[in-house]
Amino acid sequence: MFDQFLIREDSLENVSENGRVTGFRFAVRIADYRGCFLSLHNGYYLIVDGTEYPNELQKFQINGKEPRTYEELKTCCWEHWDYDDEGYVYVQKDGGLEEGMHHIGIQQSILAQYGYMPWDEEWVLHPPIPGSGQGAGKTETVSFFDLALSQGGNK
Amino acid sequence: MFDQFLIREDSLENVSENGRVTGFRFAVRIADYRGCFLSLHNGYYLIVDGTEYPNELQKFQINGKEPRTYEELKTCCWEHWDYDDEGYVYVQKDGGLEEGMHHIGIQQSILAQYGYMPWDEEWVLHPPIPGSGQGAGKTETVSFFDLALSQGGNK
Amino acid sequence: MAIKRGVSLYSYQQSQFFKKLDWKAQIREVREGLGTDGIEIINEQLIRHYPFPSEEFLYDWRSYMARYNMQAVTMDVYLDVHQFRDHVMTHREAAEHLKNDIRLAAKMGFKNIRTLVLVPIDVIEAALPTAEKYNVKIGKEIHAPWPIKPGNFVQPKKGMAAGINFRAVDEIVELRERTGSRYVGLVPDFGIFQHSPSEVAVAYVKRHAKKPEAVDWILENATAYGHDELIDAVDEKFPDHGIPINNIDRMALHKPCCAPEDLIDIIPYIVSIHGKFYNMTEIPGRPGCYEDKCIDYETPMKYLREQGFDGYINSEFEGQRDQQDMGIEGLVDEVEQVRRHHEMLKRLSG
Amino acid sequence: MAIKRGVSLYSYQQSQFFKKLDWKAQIREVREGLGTDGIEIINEQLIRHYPFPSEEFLYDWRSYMARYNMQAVTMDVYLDVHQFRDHVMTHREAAEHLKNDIRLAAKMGFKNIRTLVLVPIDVIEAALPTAEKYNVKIGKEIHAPWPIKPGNFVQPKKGMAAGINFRAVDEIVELRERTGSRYVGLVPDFGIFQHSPSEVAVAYVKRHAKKPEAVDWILENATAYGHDELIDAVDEKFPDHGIPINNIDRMALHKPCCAPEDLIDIIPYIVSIHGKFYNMTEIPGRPGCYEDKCIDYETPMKYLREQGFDGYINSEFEGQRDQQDMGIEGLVDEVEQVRRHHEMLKRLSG
Ligand SMILES: [Mn+2]
Ligand SMILES: [Mn+2]
Repeated sequence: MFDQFLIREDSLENVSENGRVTGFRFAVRIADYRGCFLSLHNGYYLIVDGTEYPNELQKFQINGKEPRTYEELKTCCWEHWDYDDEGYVYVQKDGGLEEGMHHIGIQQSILAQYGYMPWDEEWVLHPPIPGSGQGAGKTETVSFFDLALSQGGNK
Repeated sequence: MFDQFLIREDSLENVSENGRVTGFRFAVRIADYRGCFLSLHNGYYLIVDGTEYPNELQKFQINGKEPRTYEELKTCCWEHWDYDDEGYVYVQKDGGLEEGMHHIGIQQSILAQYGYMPWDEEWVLHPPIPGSGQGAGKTETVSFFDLALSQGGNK
Repeated sequence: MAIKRGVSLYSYQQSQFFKKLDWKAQIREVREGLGTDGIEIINEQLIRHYPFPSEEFLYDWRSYMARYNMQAVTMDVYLDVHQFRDHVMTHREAAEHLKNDIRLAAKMGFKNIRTLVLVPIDVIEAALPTAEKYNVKIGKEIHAPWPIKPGNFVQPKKGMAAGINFRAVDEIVELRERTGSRYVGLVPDFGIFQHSPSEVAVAYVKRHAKKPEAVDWILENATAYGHDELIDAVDEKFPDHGIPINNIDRMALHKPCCAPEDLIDIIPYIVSIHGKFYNMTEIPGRPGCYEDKCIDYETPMKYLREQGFDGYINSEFEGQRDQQDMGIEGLVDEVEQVRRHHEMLKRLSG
Repeated sequence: MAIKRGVSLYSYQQSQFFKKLDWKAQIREVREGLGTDGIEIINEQLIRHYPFPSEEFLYDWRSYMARYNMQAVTMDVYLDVHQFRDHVMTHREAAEHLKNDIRLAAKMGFKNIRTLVLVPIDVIEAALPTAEKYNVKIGKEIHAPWPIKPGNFVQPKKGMAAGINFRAVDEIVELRERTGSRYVGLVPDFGIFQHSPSEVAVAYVKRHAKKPEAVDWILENATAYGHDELIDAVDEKFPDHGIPINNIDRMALHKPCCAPEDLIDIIPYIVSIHGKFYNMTEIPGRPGCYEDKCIDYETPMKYLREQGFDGYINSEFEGQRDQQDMGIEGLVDEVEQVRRHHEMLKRLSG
């Protein structure tokens, strides 16, 4: 659900630290109808212009805090991503993205459930890898976007 | 109790205001097992290299707020110094401390009680002076530390 | 005393997502657009900073509900067993979660909470004293494909259906009888009377199928197979079909999981009802009258009327999700869909 | 029904100070290291931002206790009469403080609070309706040197002992009888059966005495003097000895302030018990069996068993304080001490 609206289309931009472009970011909404505890946010399958960016290269920003890794989010058991709110996915990429259009495929992983299921213990030990089919919440497929870099293009 | 661990040993440092060294500070824990209302914190008997620094020259920093005088703390009846937390004692001394080792004697004064006692009214009018023997909470004696100034030494 | 009408604000999820209607506008629509007062909410969806809303939010909610003279009927609560990530939530932790939701519901003036059908009965029992204390009833949802009367249902082993406990309804009735408590009951969802896939679901699954003919085959042949066998048959006939199990399940639906008359025995236990629907269309030859072609409302509503049920049926529109892949212009109008649903509810309640 | 075992997390104060064990690790130790479920806490020590914890803290506490299936037995509350600094807290203010602690205890699931022995009886009476409403019992600690049965005790005029009201226990029993309330009772502390100074206390006081021979003199001659007379005698014999009064008191201890059989009459009033101890050492000739040489547990435990006491005894380890002057290496292992204490409790409960 909301697959086509998961990324805000004018939000893709490069990110600098200490004057050096270190990656890019874009704004996302939760593809569910209720929001989630942050601990349940398990990352994104993310492919940009044919290159996959695994969760280790991502951070997630929400609730006015600094971007956090998914390992950090795992421990945020009492903090909520409210349904109304936009978050930012930060992606590490030296030099960032080039100016112009980019083809982005994305699938959100939220370990939301409606109760106990047979795979519960397995998910504690081995959480699903985003894009593998499991733990995709209400986004059943990878959604694709063609987005223009709005600022900070790497020439 | 905890007398030997009252001051964090690597915490002694000079303090500057507007580029001028105006004193020094060090980090302390509460020498009790439960923390206290801030209003009950009645200062420190403090002797550094043979010089006593009375409460009027001290401020206390806790709970992420600016350093406060003990007169200010007296009115903080609902704010708590949690047992787990470190505070900073700020001491006014033009030019701060010299580089190298310093001999510090300290006794914490916390007007904690377990109920009504014969001296209650007296303490309202004339609170014990730290180091005088009364109102020392669970630190029965003056504890001594030999600490190196960790930064900002006055040459 | 008659059947009462309300809306689960779940129905306006898309309008909320696109910031067309916030919760206050949604409540106004129920009062002014539908002329009724029943409100059901999804706790997480509406409560800012759930599960720790500010006093200001809670007051604002009560005050706004009072302004429009609304009834806080039912709050829907969830059970995310992976909240702590380092272990699967124990049943005792789940009970603490439920108790917290009960206290929150009470603060917001709700008479009932709806728990999910997958919540174990011992979790509900552990929270029952809190429900009594705070005067909030716990209603367990009867959600398709759970039956009211299990009869000779076969336990599926694949997909969501593998988690089904077919004795869910009996367990609630037993708990109620054993404890004598009036604070535990049921929330039937009209989805249990769905007899065929909704046209919007069929269109969605076809749009996304690599082999749309596989969808047609399922629609034509589902009656001939059991749950797990059908999945195997599709895999065999259409290798690499790529249709997710839950969409196979949706297309395979060919008979309701409950008979309308099954409602009769459980009416005393009903806390409130979900009026699930997917697509309200005008009834041919009856201008201004609407129906959902895949769900039987007429017969169950007849039994509810005859038996004097006077609780709330709260609209639960779910058809938007199958129409969000067609761009902004293809989005369905939730407000209009719920208005049509209330035309039908009003007509069938009288 | 048997005597139940628990731990006051007071016992792990040093581990908390050095950030070796936070409250969650302490609770896990009670469940996994001791195999039991009773938890007692010091309100200020554990509750972040006492007396105004966040909803998140409270929920986290309840949920974590549920995870390990623990019982919140007793919350220890205090009375700092100088909190307002511009006046000594009135009894009415003290009652408001107590009521606030009662509400906090209820939110955290505690069945009881422990008030200090110095809390006036009218303060407790004023808070009693709140205790009833929130279903939390108020237990007044019987702490050495307070006697259960005052007999012909002489009121000391010096040191902490000057604040003693020897009628504390009688007042509680009277309040209970007068009001008929079951929400007020007693929390005896096994310190009342201490018959001699703990070896760790003696060692500490000697290490810090200018004249260690003064300590030896007290140990040998305390029996011959009354409380105030002894202090005068020490001052006279060892001028400038510099031993604080409270350490003279500790060294002078030579008989318990209560007889074990005094417990029998008050068993119906016991809310929970403090298992105070200072130093558990192996009993000579009985490997794996431990005792505290300065406190009689055997006889009082026998009476508790015989009388069918089935409440909690919560370990209250206090020996760490006398061993913190010997550097990081000299710190005692609180976890091990409490485990030894539970070996004893288990053995003497059976
Ligand atoms: Mn429903
Ligand atoms: Mn005690």
